[in-house]
Amino acid sequence: MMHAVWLIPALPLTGFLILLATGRRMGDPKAGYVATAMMVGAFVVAVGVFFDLMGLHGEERRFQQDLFSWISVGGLDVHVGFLVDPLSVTMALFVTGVGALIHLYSVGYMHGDERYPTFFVYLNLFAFSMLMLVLSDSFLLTFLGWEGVGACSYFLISFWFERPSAATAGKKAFVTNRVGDFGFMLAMFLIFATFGSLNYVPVLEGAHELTHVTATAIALLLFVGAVGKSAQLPLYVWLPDAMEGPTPVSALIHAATMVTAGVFLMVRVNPILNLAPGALTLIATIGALTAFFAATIACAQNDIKKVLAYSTVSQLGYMFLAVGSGAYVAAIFHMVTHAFFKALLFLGAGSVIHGMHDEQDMKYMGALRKWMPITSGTFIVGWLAIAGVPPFSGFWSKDDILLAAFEKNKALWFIGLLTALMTAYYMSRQVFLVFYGGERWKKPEAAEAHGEDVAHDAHGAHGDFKPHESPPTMAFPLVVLAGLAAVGGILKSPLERWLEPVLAHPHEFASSSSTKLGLIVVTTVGALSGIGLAYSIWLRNRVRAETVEPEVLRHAWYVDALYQKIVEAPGRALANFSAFVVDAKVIDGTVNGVGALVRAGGTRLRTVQSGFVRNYALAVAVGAVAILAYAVARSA
Amino acid sequence: MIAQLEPISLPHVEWSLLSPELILIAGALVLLVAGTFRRDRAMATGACVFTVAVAVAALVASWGIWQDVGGGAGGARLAVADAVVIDGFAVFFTVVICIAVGLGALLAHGYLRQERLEAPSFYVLMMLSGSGGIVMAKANDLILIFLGLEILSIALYVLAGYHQRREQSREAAIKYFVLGSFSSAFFLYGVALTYGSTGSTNLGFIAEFLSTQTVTGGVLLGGFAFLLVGLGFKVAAVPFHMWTPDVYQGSPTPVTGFMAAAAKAAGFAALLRIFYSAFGTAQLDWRPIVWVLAVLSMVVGASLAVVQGDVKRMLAYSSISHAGYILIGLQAANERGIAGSLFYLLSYSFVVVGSFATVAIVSRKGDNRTGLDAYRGLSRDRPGLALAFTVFLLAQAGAPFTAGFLAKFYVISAAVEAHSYAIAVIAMLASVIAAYFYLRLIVVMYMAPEQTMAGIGPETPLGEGEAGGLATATATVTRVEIPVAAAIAIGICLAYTVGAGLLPQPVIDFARHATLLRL
Amino acid sequence: MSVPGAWYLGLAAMLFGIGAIGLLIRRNVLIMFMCVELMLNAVNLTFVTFARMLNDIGGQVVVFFVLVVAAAEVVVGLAIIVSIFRRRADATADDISLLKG
Amino acid sequence: MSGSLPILTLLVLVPVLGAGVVALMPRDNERLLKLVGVTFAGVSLALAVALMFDYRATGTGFQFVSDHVWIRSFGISWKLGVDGISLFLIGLTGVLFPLVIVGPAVHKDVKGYVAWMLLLEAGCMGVFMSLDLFLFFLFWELVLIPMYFLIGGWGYDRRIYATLKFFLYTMVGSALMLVGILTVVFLHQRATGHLTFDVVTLANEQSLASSTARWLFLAFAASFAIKVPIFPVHTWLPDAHTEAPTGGSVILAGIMLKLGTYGFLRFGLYLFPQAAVDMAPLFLTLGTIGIIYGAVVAIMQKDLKRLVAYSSVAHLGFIVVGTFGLSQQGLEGGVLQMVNHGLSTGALFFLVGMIYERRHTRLIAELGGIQRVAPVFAGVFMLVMLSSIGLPGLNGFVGEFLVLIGTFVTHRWWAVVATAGVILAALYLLWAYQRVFHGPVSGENATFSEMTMRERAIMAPLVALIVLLGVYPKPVLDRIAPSVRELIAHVQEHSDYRQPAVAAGAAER
Repeated sequence: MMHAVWLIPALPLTGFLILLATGRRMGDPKAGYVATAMMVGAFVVAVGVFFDLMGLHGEERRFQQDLFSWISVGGLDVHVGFLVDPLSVTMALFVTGVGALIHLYSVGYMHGDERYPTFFVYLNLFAFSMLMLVLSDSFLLTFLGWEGVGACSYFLISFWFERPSAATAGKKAFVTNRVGDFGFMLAMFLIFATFGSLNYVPVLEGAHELTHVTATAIALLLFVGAVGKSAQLPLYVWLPDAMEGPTPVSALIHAATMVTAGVFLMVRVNPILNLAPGALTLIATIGALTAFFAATIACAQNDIKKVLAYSTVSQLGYMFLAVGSGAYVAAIFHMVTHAFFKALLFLGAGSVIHGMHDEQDMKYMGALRKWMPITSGTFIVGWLAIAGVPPFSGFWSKDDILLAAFEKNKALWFIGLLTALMTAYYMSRQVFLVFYGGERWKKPEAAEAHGEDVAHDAHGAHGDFKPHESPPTMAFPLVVLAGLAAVGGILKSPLERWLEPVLAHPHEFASSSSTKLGLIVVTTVGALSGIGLAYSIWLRNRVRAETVEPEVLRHAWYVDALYQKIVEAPGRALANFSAFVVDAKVIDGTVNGVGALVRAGGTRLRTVQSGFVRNYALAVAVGAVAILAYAVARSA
Repeated sequence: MIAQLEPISLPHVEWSLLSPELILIAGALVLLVAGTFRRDRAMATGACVFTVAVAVAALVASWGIWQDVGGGAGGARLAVADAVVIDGFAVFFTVVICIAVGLGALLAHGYLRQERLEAPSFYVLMMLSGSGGIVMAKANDLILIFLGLEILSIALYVLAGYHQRREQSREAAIKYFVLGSFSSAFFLYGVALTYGSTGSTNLGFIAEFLSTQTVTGGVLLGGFAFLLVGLGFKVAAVPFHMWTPDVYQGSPTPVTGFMAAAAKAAGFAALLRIFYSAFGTAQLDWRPIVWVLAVLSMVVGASLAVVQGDVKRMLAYSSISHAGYILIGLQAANERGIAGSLFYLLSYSFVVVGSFATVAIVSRKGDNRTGLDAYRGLSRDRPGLALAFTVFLLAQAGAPFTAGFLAKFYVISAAVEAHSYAIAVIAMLASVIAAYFYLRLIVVMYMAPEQTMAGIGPETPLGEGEAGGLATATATVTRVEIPVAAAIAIGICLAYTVGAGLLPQPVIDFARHATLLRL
Repeated sequence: MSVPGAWYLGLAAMLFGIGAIGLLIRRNVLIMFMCVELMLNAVNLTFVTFARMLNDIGGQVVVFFVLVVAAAEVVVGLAIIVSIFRRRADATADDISLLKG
Repeated sequence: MSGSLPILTLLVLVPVLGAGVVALMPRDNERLLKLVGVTFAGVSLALAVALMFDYRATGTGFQFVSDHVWIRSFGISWKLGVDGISLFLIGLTGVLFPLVIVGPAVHKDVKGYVAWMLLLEAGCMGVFMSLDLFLFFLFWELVLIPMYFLIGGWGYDRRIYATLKFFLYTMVGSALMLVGILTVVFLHQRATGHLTFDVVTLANEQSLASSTARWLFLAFAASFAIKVPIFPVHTWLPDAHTEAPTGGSVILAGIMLKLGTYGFLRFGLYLFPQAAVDMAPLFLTLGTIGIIYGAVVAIMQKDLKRLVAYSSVAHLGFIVVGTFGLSQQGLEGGVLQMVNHGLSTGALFFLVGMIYERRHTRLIAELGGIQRVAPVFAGVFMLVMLSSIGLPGLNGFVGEFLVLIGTFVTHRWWAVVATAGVILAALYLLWAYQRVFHGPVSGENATFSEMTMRERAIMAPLVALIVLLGVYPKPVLDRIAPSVRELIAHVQEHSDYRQPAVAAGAAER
């Protein structure tokens, strides 16, 4: 089975090509099923490869497959090839697994959309790119996937491109990601300049020869790439906007898989990171700050998907906190559990939106558990998981991270803890607003407040309608994911052993078991108090909503406005100045000026040519005298 | 007391070596006489054919002489008591001038008919003028050069004013005459001063004198200066150029074509022979002057051409500019330079005759339509003519695979070989300026058929762009007539322009072997 | 009494200059033309002087050529002048400036 | 085959012959004119393809050389030859010309259009194959003339201004180059005693003093820089590109800009190795400025065609950087990027032309929402655009990446700044795409028709090559490699430059 690893990306690619050619003829829902089948097939192959790899012993768990030479120039030799090791297989498994589920979900969710087949074209292409990213055997091929997922993300965010906001969000995502790619590319250059290769195996095996400075530089540059892709401070701004895309996209790309690519990359290069403690500290700090910062914003969002988006940013921050603390397994572990519960939450949110006829504002929801039992049940599982309530999966993974952070730096740990509290709070707020409380969509003021939307939204969320449960194609993935989110915690120790071969230095928790236990208690208390707080505010209405939703948080600390002011506006001014002053006036003006000068000279000279024959004779005489003068001067 | 007079020994005259100019003169006389008997249409055509035949005969005679002296076969020789030199150089110019005569005659036929000026005297004058040019090329004596110059010029004065009914033609004649005789006086004074300082007007003697004597007094340098003025006038080098635009514009167009080819060639023949050959040892004295003249000619000619709205006048300025390029060959003062100048002159003759042939055709009856406007849409009305004119213009601009390119290439390579980098660069930059007005003319012919020429006319600076507005329909003009003879002339010019561009080696060989007798 | 040759040359040069300046400053075409003749004759004087100084007959022979040429110029020149000023009261050079620029 | 058939000479003569045939045909039957035109261009393409197949991949030096004395007294020969550097540019020329002949709608005088195009093809082929400086210069100048007529005759409103500017600007550069060429030749003659314009001889018998060589290099560089164009002598380009007819823009961007970059490789580095090494920082700087500046200026352009034109300034900057980075990767990437840019920008100009045909405007502000009514059109545009942005898996990336990684090894900081260009490329192209294709569709845009079969047929080969070269560039890179290696060895032999071992690869370590 191991040799079939190429099939894992090839199947979605095939799906992409088939759908590209014939997707429109297949139509709805056949195209969706074809795409899903490809993903399931890829998942099956991935499982097969996984078991093959399991069959090998620890250090031997590595397999390379080389398909063909891609770019081979001088000392640079990059092939299209795969590196199968525990890390890549783990990634492949959950990408194909979660991906297959979300494909399936999309069959139902996208039903009726006029560009239904196109959606699956993009989705399969995305899966292909993501699998190339994780399975590749070189930085450059990873970069291919890295950019590919970025492009697909762009396509899918702006899937409903008629909406200017969607189009803008897509562009923003791509461009912001490119800023990160800048770092990734420079990192590759530096790696090549240092090692003469871009393949993972020689680079990572030779990493120990690196000087401290080079290692730090490479680590930080790669981290810049990761910051872009995984939406960390200060490049996180695209992710909340990315919610303009269809919800399955948010689940697949902007929660479960693509955004975790940065974390994957960091873990992949852990031998280099280990040589750069300064870089690690920075990564941990950025991670922790991002986690906290995003969580504060999530507390005050009303859009059901925006909450999840900020939550994703926040959780990704946790993962980087783990990476920065050297707890790579914890990062991967959290990545996996996060994939389960966040995909679940997004799909649940999608189900809600679907059931509410495209309403996304939580303030106009409520009490949906009565109408959408499967959705609410599974959503609640996801909530408990993300909130870190034992024994759900999120508890275990987050706990590991906080423990690692505690050992790394107490301050970071404290930030993480606060974030955990807030996470529990805002997720509870979401659950309470959506599934509990009163049926606010019925209230007349709701319709009034949203009045203008009704006009151009034919089946808007108002008037005479009842929320409804989603079809089985959507419900099934929810149930599966809920199961995984609930019990994902059991992967903890298998994963640690499994991933050991890819880690240069397995992370050992130094703390005594009593410390560990203490931390667990603190964390759990934090989570529970978060939930309690939310309960008292949003179900008991102890506090007025406005006081806990300050403007500054609603507007996400005005970061977008700030960027607009310090980046976009000056950039625009600079571009305008360059185009219409420097280029048109100065540079081109000089060119045209030369032409005008010749012309002016000609015009001036023309007046000398007066038409009077005596003037002409004068010119002859003057010429003669001049030459004579020269002759005399020369002979003298 | 009656002294015993020694018998006067008449110099031996090698008639065969003088045959081309004798053929021309004889032809002129025959035609003159014949013209007194008949004056009708048939006579006009006959005169044209006769002139072409005479020119061809002179060419054939030149060919015979070339076999004798050119290409190092028999070597150069002196004749007529050393007053005439028969070398490849002389034959080369004989050929150029005979070609100019023949082509000029072809051009003239249709023009004279159209303007109702049909008379054999036109051809007579042309042949006489040509013979004067040949004398200049062959002369080994400054006085002979002066005589040739006058024969050439006096006939041209008349030709310039040949279209008596046209004010411009008369004006051209008088301007040309006054200035021409003025500059001739300078030339003659130069001859006198040279004679005074060297003791002879014979170029061979002068060369010998200069190579043995190192003294270069002010009188001799003054001689240089005035000779340069006289010949500079003839070749239209700045600042002696000011007659050129007026005379070129005012003269009947076939005369302009002939003048641009033959008179320029003859002037350069004398210039090159005097300075390169006779004053060769005094290079250091005259090269800087030629440098200045060349640069001024190229730059002033080109930049004044840019602002012209009249095609004939523009071509006149461009001919000034071309004179500058040919001077580069002299300035380089090496064999490549001389050969380059010769190549340039031969090629330029064809190109310029072709160009003025087109102008003559387009200007229609009355010889008035020479403005840019007259060329609008020519590519549709007369695509063949437009294409030929385009080739001539591109050749003048130095476009590849035309004789014009090789001509420029040749003289500039000579300059580079002589390490005159500055002039080479200036020449190339001036060619860019020059290209502008050739291209502008092409624009008018090809690219702006329906539009007003507001944006292309000389008044708009390059930077402003085109008006682009839809045009008012211009007055419909009848399609131009292309006389057969002119068409033949254009065809010949075109064939040379392209042929020498593609396979230049024979022409280059001709120019290279047209060695100047180094005295 | 003998006059040095250089004096003759100087005189000739002055005559030449006078002719040239005359051409530049006089407006009447006929007079301008006469100035050219003056210049030519100045040259003739130069030739003769040099011929004497060099004791060479050639310079004197030249004078004949020049005279002939001058005569030919006169013939053509007068004809041209007449043709253009036939219908005018005076023969002012500055009246003819149709062609310029 | 190479021995019997003078394939290179044919590559020049076939289009010339075609131009002659077309010129002699009646002007009424437009279909027939195009058919004849495309037949001759097709024959050239077939020859070019045969050439690529016959080319010995591992061979060094020039292949298929045909050498005939032309102008004896100047030592000028009709000498043509190809190596890995020119091979694919010839191929690109072969591919693009048939497309521009049949592709865009020509609204007047099809005969003239086709004839000039064929003549232009001959000129471009000639430039890429000439191994004689004189011949090279002839072709170099020759290409101006057809393009001058194409822009001036079939262009848009400001075509006259644009075409004159294009011609004269380029000519200024050539003017200096001609003097440079002659100086090289005569100095060589002085040193060795024989007069020749043969590039190989001149390159191998280096005889110039270093300061002289520097001046000469600059004289050549002036010409190449304008043609490329390198900042700040680029302003003819937006005008020419914008005002040219679609076919003209495609050729201008696709092929004629490459004449400059090709010139740097073939004549700059080859003839003046030491001078090129000395001047490298200057050109790296200008190239880098071009990358950033072109992109920044492109952002705010209102005219879609102008935007693409400025994108060329940026893209060509990469090629310049690769060339003067003097590394195996950079040079190979530069050569590849020439081909890539020809394909992707050529395709972009085709697409913009199609937009203009439908909407009679190129102003971005007047377009919008087209993706809704013409999804296939939008899809093709997107793919080409992504290639231009440099998305891995498409051709643009391979070249750009090689350029940057190679340059990083040899000239680190320039590469760092140049890399920033990839961010900006995404910005201006995506923003333009958004404004043209995204958003609600209304007004005339709603009637925007989908790509026709003919248009698809034109785009198909370009799209196929864009993908193919992105996924499997190996056959191309393998053929470029020996020539580039040789060129670098040549530079090292005649200068104090040494390529870092990392870039050269293990074989030479």
